[in-house]
Amino acid sequence: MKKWIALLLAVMMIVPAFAFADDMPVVKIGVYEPASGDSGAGGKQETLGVQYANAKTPTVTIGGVEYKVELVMADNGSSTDKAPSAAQQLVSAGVSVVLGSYGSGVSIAGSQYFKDANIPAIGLTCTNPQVTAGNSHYFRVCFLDPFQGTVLANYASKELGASTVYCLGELGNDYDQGLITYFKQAFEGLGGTVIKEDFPTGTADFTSYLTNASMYSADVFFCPVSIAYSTQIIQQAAAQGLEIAILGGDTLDSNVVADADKGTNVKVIITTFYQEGANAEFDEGFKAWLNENPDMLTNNGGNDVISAVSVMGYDGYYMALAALQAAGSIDGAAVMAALPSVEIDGVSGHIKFDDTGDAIRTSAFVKTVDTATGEWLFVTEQTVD
Amino acid sequence: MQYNWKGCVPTVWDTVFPYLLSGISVGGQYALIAIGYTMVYGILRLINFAHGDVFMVAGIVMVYIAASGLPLWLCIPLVLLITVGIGFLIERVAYKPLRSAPRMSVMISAIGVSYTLQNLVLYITGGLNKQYPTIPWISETVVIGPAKTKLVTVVTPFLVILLVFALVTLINKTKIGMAMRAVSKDFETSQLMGIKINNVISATFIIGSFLAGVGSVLYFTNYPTVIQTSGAMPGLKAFVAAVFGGIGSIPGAVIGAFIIGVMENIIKGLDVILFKAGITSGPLGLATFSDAFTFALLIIILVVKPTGLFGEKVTDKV
Amino acid sequence: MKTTKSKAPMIVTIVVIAAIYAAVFIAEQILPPTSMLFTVLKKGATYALVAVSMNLLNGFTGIFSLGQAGFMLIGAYVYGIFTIPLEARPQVYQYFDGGLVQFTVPLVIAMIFSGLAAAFFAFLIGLPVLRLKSDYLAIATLGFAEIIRAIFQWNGLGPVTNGSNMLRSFPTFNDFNITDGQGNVTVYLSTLVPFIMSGVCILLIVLLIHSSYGRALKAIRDDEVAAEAMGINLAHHKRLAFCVSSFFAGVGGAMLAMYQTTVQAKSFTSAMTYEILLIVVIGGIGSVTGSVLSSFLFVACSEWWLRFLDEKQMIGDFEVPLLRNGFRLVVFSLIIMIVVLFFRRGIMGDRELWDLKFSGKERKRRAKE
Amino acid sequence: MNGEQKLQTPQEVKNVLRLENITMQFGGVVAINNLSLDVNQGEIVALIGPNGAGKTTAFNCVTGVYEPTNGKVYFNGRVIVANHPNGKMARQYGGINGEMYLKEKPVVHTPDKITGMGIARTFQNIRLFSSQTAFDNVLIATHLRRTSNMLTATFRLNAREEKRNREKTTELLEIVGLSDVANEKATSLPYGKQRRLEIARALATGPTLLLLDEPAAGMNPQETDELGEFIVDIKNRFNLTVFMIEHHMNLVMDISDRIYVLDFGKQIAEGTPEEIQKNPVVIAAYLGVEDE
Repeated sequence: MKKWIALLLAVMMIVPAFAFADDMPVVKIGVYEPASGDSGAGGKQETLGVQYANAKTPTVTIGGVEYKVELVMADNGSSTDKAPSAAQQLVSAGVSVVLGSYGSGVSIAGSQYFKDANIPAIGLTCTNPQVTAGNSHYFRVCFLDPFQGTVLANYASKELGASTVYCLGELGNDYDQGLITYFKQAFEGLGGTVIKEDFPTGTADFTSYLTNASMYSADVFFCPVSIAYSTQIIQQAAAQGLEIAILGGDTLDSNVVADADKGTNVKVIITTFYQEGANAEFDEGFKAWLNENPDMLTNNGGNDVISAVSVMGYDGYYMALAALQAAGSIDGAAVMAALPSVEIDGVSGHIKFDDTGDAIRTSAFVKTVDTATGEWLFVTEQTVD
Repeated sequence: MQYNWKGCVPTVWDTVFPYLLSGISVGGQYALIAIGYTMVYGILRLINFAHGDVFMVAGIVMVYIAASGLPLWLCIPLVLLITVGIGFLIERVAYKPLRSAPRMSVMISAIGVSYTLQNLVLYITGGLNKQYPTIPWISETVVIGPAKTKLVTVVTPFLVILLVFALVTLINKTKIGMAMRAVSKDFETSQLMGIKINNVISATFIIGSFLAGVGSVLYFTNYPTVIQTSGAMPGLKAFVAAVFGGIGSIPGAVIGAFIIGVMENIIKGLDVILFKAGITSGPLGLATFSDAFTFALLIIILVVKPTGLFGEKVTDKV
Repeated sequence: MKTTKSKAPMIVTIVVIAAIYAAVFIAEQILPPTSMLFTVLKKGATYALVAVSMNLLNGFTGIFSLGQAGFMLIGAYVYGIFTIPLEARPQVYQYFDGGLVQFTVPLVIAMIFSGLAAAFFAFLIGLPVLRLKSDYLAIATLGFAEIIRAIFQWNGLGPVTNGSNMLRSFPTFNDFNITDGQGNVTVYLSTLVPFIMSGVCILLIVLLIHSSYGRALKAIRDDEVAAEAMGINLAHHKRLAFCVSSFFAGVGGAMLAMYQTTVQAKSFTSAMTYEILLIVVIGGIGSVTGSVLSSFLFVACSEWWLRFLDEKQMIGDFEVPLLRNGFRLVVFSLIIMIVVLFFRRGIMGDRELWDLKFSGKERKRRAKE
Repeated sequence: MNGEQKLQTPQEVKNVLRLENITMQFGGVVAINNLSLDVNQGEIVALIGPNGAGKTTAFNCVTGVYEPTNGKVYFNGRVIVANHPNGKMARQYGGINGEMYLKEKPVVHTPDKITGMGIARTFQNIRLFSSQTAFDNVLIATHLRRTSNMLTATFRLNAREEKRNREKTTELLEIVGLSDVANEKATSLPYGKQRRLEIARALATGPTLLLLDEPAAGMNPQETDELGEFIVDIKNRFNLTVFMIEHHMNLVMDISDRIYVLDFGKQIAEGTPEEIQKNPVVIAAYLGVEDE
């Protein structure tokens, strides 16, 4: 009996999975996003944008043939050790191009797999420069951390009048550490003082870090951490009566964070890619789509507030379609060759890649939470000279 | 590097106090978990790796029950009841069949249960953080001396002392308590003396889970996000606390937990404290080691005094 | 070995193993390199080594250690630190001015360094903790792994470990493929090489287990007091087993780094140790063959065969209920609990491939016993 | 070492094992109280006494399992165990003539070191390596006298030594009459054979002094007689000195040269079997009460 089971398992290992063919030829786009873990909420919202775009434009004509676009999802679990198998899963599914991921660390961790398989990847909201630097296969539609860090530093210094900033990042998180480093460079360049501390993964008790910030007499509390931690920090800051503003990066742009801040006295300010209202047609369509699909609404945190990451997912999808059309083929290598010259007018603005494969972006939106309603309010559009 | 410090805090006490407060609060919550560890270890000689996850499950259950619209005064007893049920069930399903197996097997089973609970919660929640409901009164903000905090911070130590007092009375005065003491002294002999071992063990798990449930209400009111891994760290730290205090000893576990909680928060603020005291001239990044410190303490204790602060020495017979 | 007088089982074993290696080589040449099969085989080979090294401690010496992830972390980092090409260092160590280590060593040497570094740390931590009794030892080693993780992430060590940021750009399994001038692969070796690495290490462990030292370790497992009375120095032999096990865990860590293509301390959590422990349990505590088999099974199930449980599945128009993200892990943990509770001996118990009787006659004789 | 001893004439008395003022306290319980005794070259010495008299504890103090509270153990004239309490307890254990052992360093050896010096033992409650065959149980004990290190052993550079050890094991199993069950699991053997296997295992460590802890426990009279012959036989064959704990009085009276009697941790008598049989104290404390 045991032997037969063993034999069966052995056979399963060798026989590759069967694929079911449809009438229309299929082009596969990989969605490499976290659906669980610390960045699960953000990953799901980013995926929503891609799914909405896919619902709107389910087919694409490549080289005169109409293809059905199939999204292949792989959950990288917000963790660099689960990332390789998720990446490999996409590669073996035979995707032509990959979108993602939310979180720079997992993007870097999956990068080599796409490279080895000659598949291009389009980063949607991974802002760490390491994602694209030195790679010819990784592109990105959002701005970068050196830019974002500078914007935040300028804002903290000029608008908030801060001279001392307390920075808190997660230990072992490339995104947090990178953005804080760039912020520090820029802020110290402006003559300010930066104190940086790290917390270990899995921390829930931030009270002492908040105490530290006030002990250091900081003017701003900068914590560009994942949604899971930022909601904790905001709620504990509210309980402790933190009087200084909490400053965050693009990861904090989520209705989950806004909800956490609702009804408190904590001022939360962030930089992000998109502000609701900038493109009415998209906003309406997206909201309607969310409200039609209860599952999707749950993935968006239970309401239909638009997160910037969804917009980036939406734009990324059209970027991928444009690249497929330009390549005239579903072969990964061809798409990769076509990508550098592709340009689109996305919801988040005109997208065009520079030499390293990064979108040329000159401005970021600054938003704050209306603590009475729990909504994001537009503050300003910040550029760097 | 020179730092430009604005403002000044007058005394060392004012500097240290907020950390002490955080520490005592979290220490009290660790204590409630640590009691479960120490009691189970005392009787079964088993590190119940799943105990931290029972604590986490109590949090998740609360989230879902509160979301169903039940009034809060009903939610809390219901959560405690379900938590107790889960603890009882775990013992019956995963530990009881292994009573005569080697200790390593039971410990592996405990790790298996922990893995199962975490994955189950991952599946149910979809891997996303869940917002813990706000419990009125204890969630209110109060001002104590130089610090501002939630009322739960203040309530916790008192509640812990009250519960420990009740528990010690239970163990010393009731029949089941006597049976527990007997079983923890000598498993086999008490079995021969007609003590219903299974009932005693179940009672132990029920008490442990009940306290973990109470601990979870307090803990998640303070740190209101629950995810499948939420129980792992508090669980491990509570275990360290139990070892620190001398495993098998309830007062030991409680004192150990308070010490661990306070030390951990002092480490987080050590950079500040050292600076304010004029010992260092800038941050050293010691906060990085707030978790590692707990484990270093564990290793030191195990090596220097394996029986902990209040543990009894056991000699093996050859 | 000596108990079965005939050499036949040994020969069969060698033939079976040789056949597996040949099959891996051939499969790699003919199947598409993107197949999930190869991912499973690479990760399986890595985990097999780590599981066997853990089995050497938990199964053969009776030391219940949970520090495996910590030693793998050390191995992975040492490998990364010594093999990242110089030209890639400014990029990788961008926040630390290109890092402190400004030389590389050949890959095999780096792997040996990985093992030695892990063994060295094992020696240090072994001095105090190996005196502890089973469950205390388990928790102390678990704590040690957590401490190691914090140290490697500490910014103060950034010039060496890159702090919180990951190490990458070092040689990976795919670099073992032989390419022609244009960069096209002519001979695929990216799966065979990890098999060979892991195979050689496991062979060494098996040789150790079947030597006089291995017998001494098993004696310690069976009865510490008697072993000591028979002149076996407990401290010395336990430390030896701990260091050897950690050495191979370190090498396994280096292989994991090659498999993952990046290294980050954050991912070497206690969950990883638990996973390996469960592999050992499923395979059978005290069986090298079992650990190897269950590594491949475990990896294949978690990465490949059970993946479908995480997605919606339609049979005709019927949507299979319950299937969504995370269901795979639930099924997985239930399987593990069933093994732990009802099949405590695991797949192999304490038997090895060469203990299995291949002829029906002998099997009948055994059944009678 | 063996060759040297063979040269000695039988008349010459050479001390092999000496216990000097050994006291062992567990918490408040005094398991052995100021025990002194001698075992000489070539003798079979028995230690007897009612259950709980502290006999096994004495063995454990000699073999390094326990650290005695006070006292010294000499082996071939060399101190192998020594311990003296400090502080308040020191006054209680004042030494031979009341003077204190001042500033004397305690001597502590782990059991394996003591086995290495040439003292081997068996256990009251048999402690064989349960997962191993009878053959491996004995083979493991040859590990002590190895010249190989871990690396040479792993790479099989010690083949000659390995072969020698296997031959020695085969020979020992033959001597104890277990050749036919060499490949059986040790714990599946009948009780009497397990006892013999334990002795074979102890012999494989190459001892000059053999400590037997109730070797005849659980045996019937016939088996016990055979065991007695067997003990004398191996004693002569390996030129051993034997120190044993035993309850079977026939066996003790048959083969012992001298006997020590312990009661409640105290030595109450010492002498040849004839002397002990006549000793009124012993009869009162032991033989009279517990007739076996």
